[in-house]
Amino acid sequence: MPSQAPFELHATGLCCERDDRMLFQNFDLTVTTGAMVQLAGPNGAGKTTLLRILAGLNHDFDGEVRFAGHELSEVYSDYAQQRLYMGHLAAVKKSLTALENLRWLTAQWQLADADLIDALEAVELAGYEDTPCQQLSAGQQRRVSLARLLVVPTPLWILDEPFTALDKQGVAWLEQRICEHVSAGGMVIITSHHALHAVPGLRVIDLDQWAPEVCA
Amino acid sequence: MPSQAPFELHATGLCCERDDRMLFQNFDLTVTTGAMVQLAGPNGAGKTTLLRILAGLNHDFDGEVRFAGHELSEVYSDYAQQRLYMGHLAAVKKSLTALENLRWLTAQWQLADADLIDALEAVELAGYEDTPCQQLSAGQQRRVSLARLLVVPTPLWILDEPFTALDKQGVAWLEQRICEHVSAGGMVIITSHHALHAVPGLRVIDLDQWAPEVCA
Amino acid sequence: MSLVVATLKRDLLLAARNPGEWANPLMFFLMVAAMFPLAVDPDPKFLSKISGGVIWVAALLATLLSLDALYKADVEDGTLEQWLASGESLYALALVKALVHWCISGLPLTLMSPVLGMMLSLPNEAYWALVLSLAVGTPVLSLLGAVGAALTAGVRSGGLLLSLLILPLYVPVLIFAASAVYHAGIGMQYNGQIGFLGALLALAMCLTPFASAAALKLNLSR
Amino acid sequence: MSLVVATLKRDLLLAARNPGEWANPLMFFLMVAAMFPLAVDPDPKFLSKISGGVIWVAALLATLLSLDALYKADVEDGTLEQWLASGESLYALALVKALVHWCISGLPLTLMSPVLGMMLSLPNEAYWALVLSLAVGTPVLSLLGAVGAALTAGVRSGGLLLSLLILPLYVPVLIFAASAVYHAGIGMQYNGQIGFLGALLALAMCLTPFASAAALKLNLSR
Amino acid sequence: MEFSSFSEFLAMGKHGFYVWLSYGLTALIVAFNVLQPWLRRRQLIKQHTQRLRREKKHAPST
Amino acid sequence: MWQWIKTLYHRLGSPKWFYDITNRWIPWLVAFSAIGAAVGLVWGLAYAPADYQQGNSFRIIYIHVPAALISQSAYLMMAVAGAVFLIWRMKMAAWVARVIAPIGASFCLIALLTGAIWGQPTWGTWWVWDARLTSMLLLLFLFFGVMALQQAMETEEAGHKASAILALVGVVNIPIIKYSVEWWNTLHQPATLKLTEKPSMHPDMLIPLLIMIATTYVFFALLVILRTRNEILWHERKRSWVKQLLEN
Ligand code: HEM
Ligand SMILES: Nc1ncnc2c1ncn2[C@@H]1O[C@H](COP(=O)(O)OP(=O)(O)OP(=O)(O)O)[C@@H](O)[C@H]1O
Ligand SMILES: Nc1ncnc2c1ncn2[C@@H]1O[C@H](COP(=O)(O)OP(=O)(O)OP(=O)(O)O)[C@@H](O)[C@H]1O
Ligand SMILES: [Mg+2]
Ligand SMILES: [Mg+2]
Repeated sequence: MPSQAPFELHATGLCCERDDRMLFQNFDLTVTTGAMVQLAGPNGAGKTTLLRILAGLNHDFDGEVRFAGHELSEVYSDYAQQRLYMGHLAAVKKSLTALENLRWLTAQWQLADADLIDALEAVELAGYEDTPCQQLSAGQQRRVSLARLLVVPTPLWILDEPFTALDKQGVAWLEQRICEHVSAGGMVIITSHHALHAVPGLRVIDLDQWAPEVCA
Repeated sequence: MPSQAPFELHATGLCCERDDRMLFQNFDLTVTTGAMVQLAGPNGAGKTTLLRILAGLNHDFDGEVRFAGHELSEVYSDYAQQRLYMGHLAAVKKSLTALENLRWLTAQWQLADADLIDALEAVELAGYEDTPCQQLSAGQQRRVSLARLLVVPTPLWILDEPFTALDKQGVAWLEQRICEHVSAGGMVIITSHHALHAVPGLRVIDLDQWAPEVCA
Repeated sequence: MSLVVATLKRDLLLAARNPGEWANPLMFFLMVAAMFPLAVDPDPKFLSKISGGVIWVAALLATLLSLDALYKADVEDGTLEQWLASGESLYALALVKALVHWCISGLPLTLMSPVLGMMLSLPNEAYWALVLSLAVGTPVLSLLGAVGAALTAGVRSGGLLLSLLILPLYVPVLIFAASAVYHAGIGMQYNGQIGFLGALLALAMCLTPFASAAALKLNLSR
Repeated sequence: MSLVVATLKRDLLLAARNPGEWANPLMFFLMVAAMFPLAVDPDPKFLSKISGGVIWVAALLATLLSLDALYKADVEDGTLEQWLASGESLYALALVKALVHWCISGLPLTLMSPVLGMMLSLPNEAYWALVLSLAVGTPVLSLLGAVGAALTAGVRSGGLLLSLLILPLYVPVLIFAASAVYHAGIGMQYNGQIGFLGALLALAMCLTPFASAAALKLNLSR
Repeated sequence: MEFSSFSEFLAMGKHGFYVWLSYGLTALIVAFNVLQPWLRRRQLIKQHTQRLRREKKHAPST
Repeated sequence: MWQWIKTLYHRLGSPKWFYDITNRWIPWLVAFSAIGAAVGLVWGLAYAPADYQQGNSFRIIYIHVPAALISQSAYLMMAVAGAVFLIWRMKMAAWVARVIAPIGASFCLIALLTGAIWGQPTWGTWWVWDARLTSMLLLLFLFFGVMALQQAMETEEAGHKASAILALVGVVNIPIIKYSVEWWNTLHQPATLKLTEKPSMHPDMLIPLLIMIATTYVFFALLVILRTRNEILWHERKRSWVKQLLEN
């Protein structure tokens, strides 16, 4: 899991405007080994937007994001190998089975089927490997996508509302998995409306504090 | 607002099965003047399903629902004049303005435009009458749909998750509107994951208590 | 009843706000008809023999493609549910929707068809028959098609499925309309064909809204 | 690279699970082609003159209609976002998607075309030219169409808009392919046309994936 | 009997190809229609019995 | 009489009754189909005299005509079953309707293929746009449409209802299609290629044809029953009688 050079992501002076409204301004963030960041703020504050900027998926901003000292766009394919991005959408195809979906979701890392089956088991989908996902409930479909967190060897996880549709047990499991990852030297950036009580070393960043004064 | 005969809705012995799973069984409910009922239960418990049955929109159940002593389907158009149904979906067209949308939503009752404009004002959409709804935020779009509650003269309201997308002020306004309606002799059946603290005379029905024993 | 009128108004207003709704079928109509001379033979004599049929096939396809969206938006944003909740008859709704669809697809096509006739060297005698057959025939297409649209309103990639369901049902209209235009072109009577199209229209007006209403109910009482 | 292969596999698997994806275009192809004799003239002599063109127009429309769904599901369920997040080149994705699209639309159409040729009395000499022109020409349609699909992936009623964008680009393919079939039918050489189609294919393979990739990026960095 | 030998029967007086092709295709389609329900039935029964066995195994634990 | 209809209705609506009774019918249906096919085919292929015009190619008639007839009846039956389901909500009817579609389509395909093959020696072409041929092709499309719609709907129940509605719309249209196609054909094209001018058939030709027609109907019933039984097994899998049945 550890990469050769120490992992380092620096964002400096990020500004983003949407529909004539400034979402955040001069936003700075540094993510290094063991960092655990939660972005907070009301609906529409710009959490998803910021997360996508940090993941290198959104280029519509001012300021800069550097990975290992380089502009993100220059080293994007390296960066993509080292971070996992999970958005609002699960990228699960309804007519494929749980295993087939997981296989595609982790294709980049070329993992063995046995590992994938173990991962499915760990998210309580044992026995559902060959069930088409349309027969799974919303929470179970999310779990297929979350099973990646067990097998993909990336140090940085960027998770947008990962607790969506999970029941209490699922939430507890995910929080624990995040703790493990961080204490093993991994990094997590997360948005959630849910308070992460069980996670030590958590840094909560309220996006509203980075928003410029609102003119009435 | 009061109808000639006293309003009476009786549901007896409702059973509903979905995908081989019994949602509720032998469910009974009587709604008369001043009733205020909240249906509770976890995701997938069958709240929406039950609400649609009571609204006469779903016919796929056992048991019977009677309005003023008659089978619902026999007196459906009378019933439809006396109850307002608001589902998950707001029935708001993005390219029409707030006023045009409200006009269609209340077309059945043929109200004057002046009343509609007042209603829009009351839901804090003053000045947005002629704005196409795609330029409104999600919460504002819901408000267009909710403005009906101020002008439509039906004694019974059936509301499915009406607090969705509303901010705190909006929630408070809606709770108060519900209280007023009930104390004026109206009736409300509602589902919400949100606790309705400010509403007197509230009856909460937990659907799980009507679900049959689960066989493992 | 007031809801019926309100819906009619609203749907026309929607079409006015989204010009693509009526402009796209028109463009498609033009382009399909324009592709033909390219694919077959641009000789005017030859074209004049097939122009009536080609224009009708193009009109049919254009109608078909615009049908897919007929009920989809209404199902997705809850409009249809509100209609059902209003206690108003679904028959009336189905009729209104088909009417609006015709106004924004069949009617412009009909008005546009003489231009296409010119492009495809339609015989002079056949223009009137072309316009008349389109005026009587395209409402049948809208009505029949609306049934298919109602049936596939809840289906994901409904477009092609809709074509599969509806095309065989369109055959009688196509045959009679094309034959009317052809006969007009060679100077023969075509009253019989137009009469038949009229009969089809009457039949479709009476029956198809029932089928549409049933299909809509099915899509809604899920 | 492994993601490219995985995507290829997955999309083919999806097509296998949803037979409608490849069966519907095929049915549409059959039906459009079957409508022409009904609308124009069923006389075999006459049909044999237009059959090549008609089959090509039908193939073109069938391809066009099936394009609408190419990226839509992927955008909606987040698959495309994951692709972008993987750092894999979008060029490869665009190529794979076009390839899969051809496998489930163009290829079956090509294989089916002799049957249609029979039904439309295609001259015996033209069968080979028909199959060859479809085999070389339909991939171009898929590649070009994929650009349009990528552009309209985020648009609501994209179907007709897509047609408008793409049909003009399809014209050269249509002209050369139809002319190849026609010339074969009257016993002439058609190497030139097929050669030109081949050149178009090479060009499209190199260039269109760039355009698709750019369009996808635009749709995604919202 | 119309034919004096078996080979004549097969030849069908020059039309053998057409006759046997139609009969052959028909046989294929009919065979598919017979096999489909038969295979499906076997599959269903297998599934059912598996499920019943599973349920029995779980029964004592609940 | 009324009482009798009512009990029949209730019984037909009961999957268990249907399953049990067809259990007893199947051997008879199989026997009838086998014997009928053996007699009809041997008679038709080997003993019937050759046609004075078409020679031996006419022997295709023994599958072509029964298949053409049954596929049209099948569509009608499917629509009727669909209507029964829509009106009385009888589940069995929905299953029967669903099951008929692929079988009907198969026979339709057989009629088309054999017709096309027959056309080659008699007309010198595989296909002409003759009225009967065209309407048969459209019937095939209608079958496919019903099947595709059934498959596309999200829930099975919705699929049943949707395809029943479509089948009913199709039934109203079939006579219109047929009539218009015939009319169109006579207008455009003098009927040079008649399917057959019906001279009084030699009894040695006619009797095997009648046998084959009867056999095809029985065979069709057999196929419908077999598939319906599978539907029953699937839908009633949680009922105790199915469990009992499987445990033995
Ligand atoms: C693809 C081509 C063909 C199709 C789709 C087709 C279709 C049909 C249909 C639908 C019928 C049933 C008519 C009824 O309802 O009674 C029929 C009957 C018949 N067909 Fe064909 N046919 C085709 C080709 C042929 C050919 C080439 C011949 C022989 C020359 C032929 C000979 C007959 C005969 C003898 C009958 C029964 C007599 C009658 O009812 O008129 N068919 N065909
Ligand atoms: N494609 C877009 N075009 C224009 N504005 C957009 C777009 N997407 C989002 N916005 C606007 O940007 C703002 C921030 O959106 P974002 O999705 O980042 O919010 P969020 O903090 O993630 O909210 P939530 O808690 O609802 O997820 C919102 O005001 C929204 O209206
Ligand atoms: N169209 C449908 N077909 C089959 N099953 C359905 C359908 N709609 C809902 N269900 C099932 O019925 C159950 C109850 O759904 P319902 O929408 O009534 O839940 P709910 O209590 O409203 O949940 P929520 O809190 O998420 O709104 C769920 O288990 C769901 O899977
Ligand atoms: Mg967000
Ligand atoms: Mg609900």
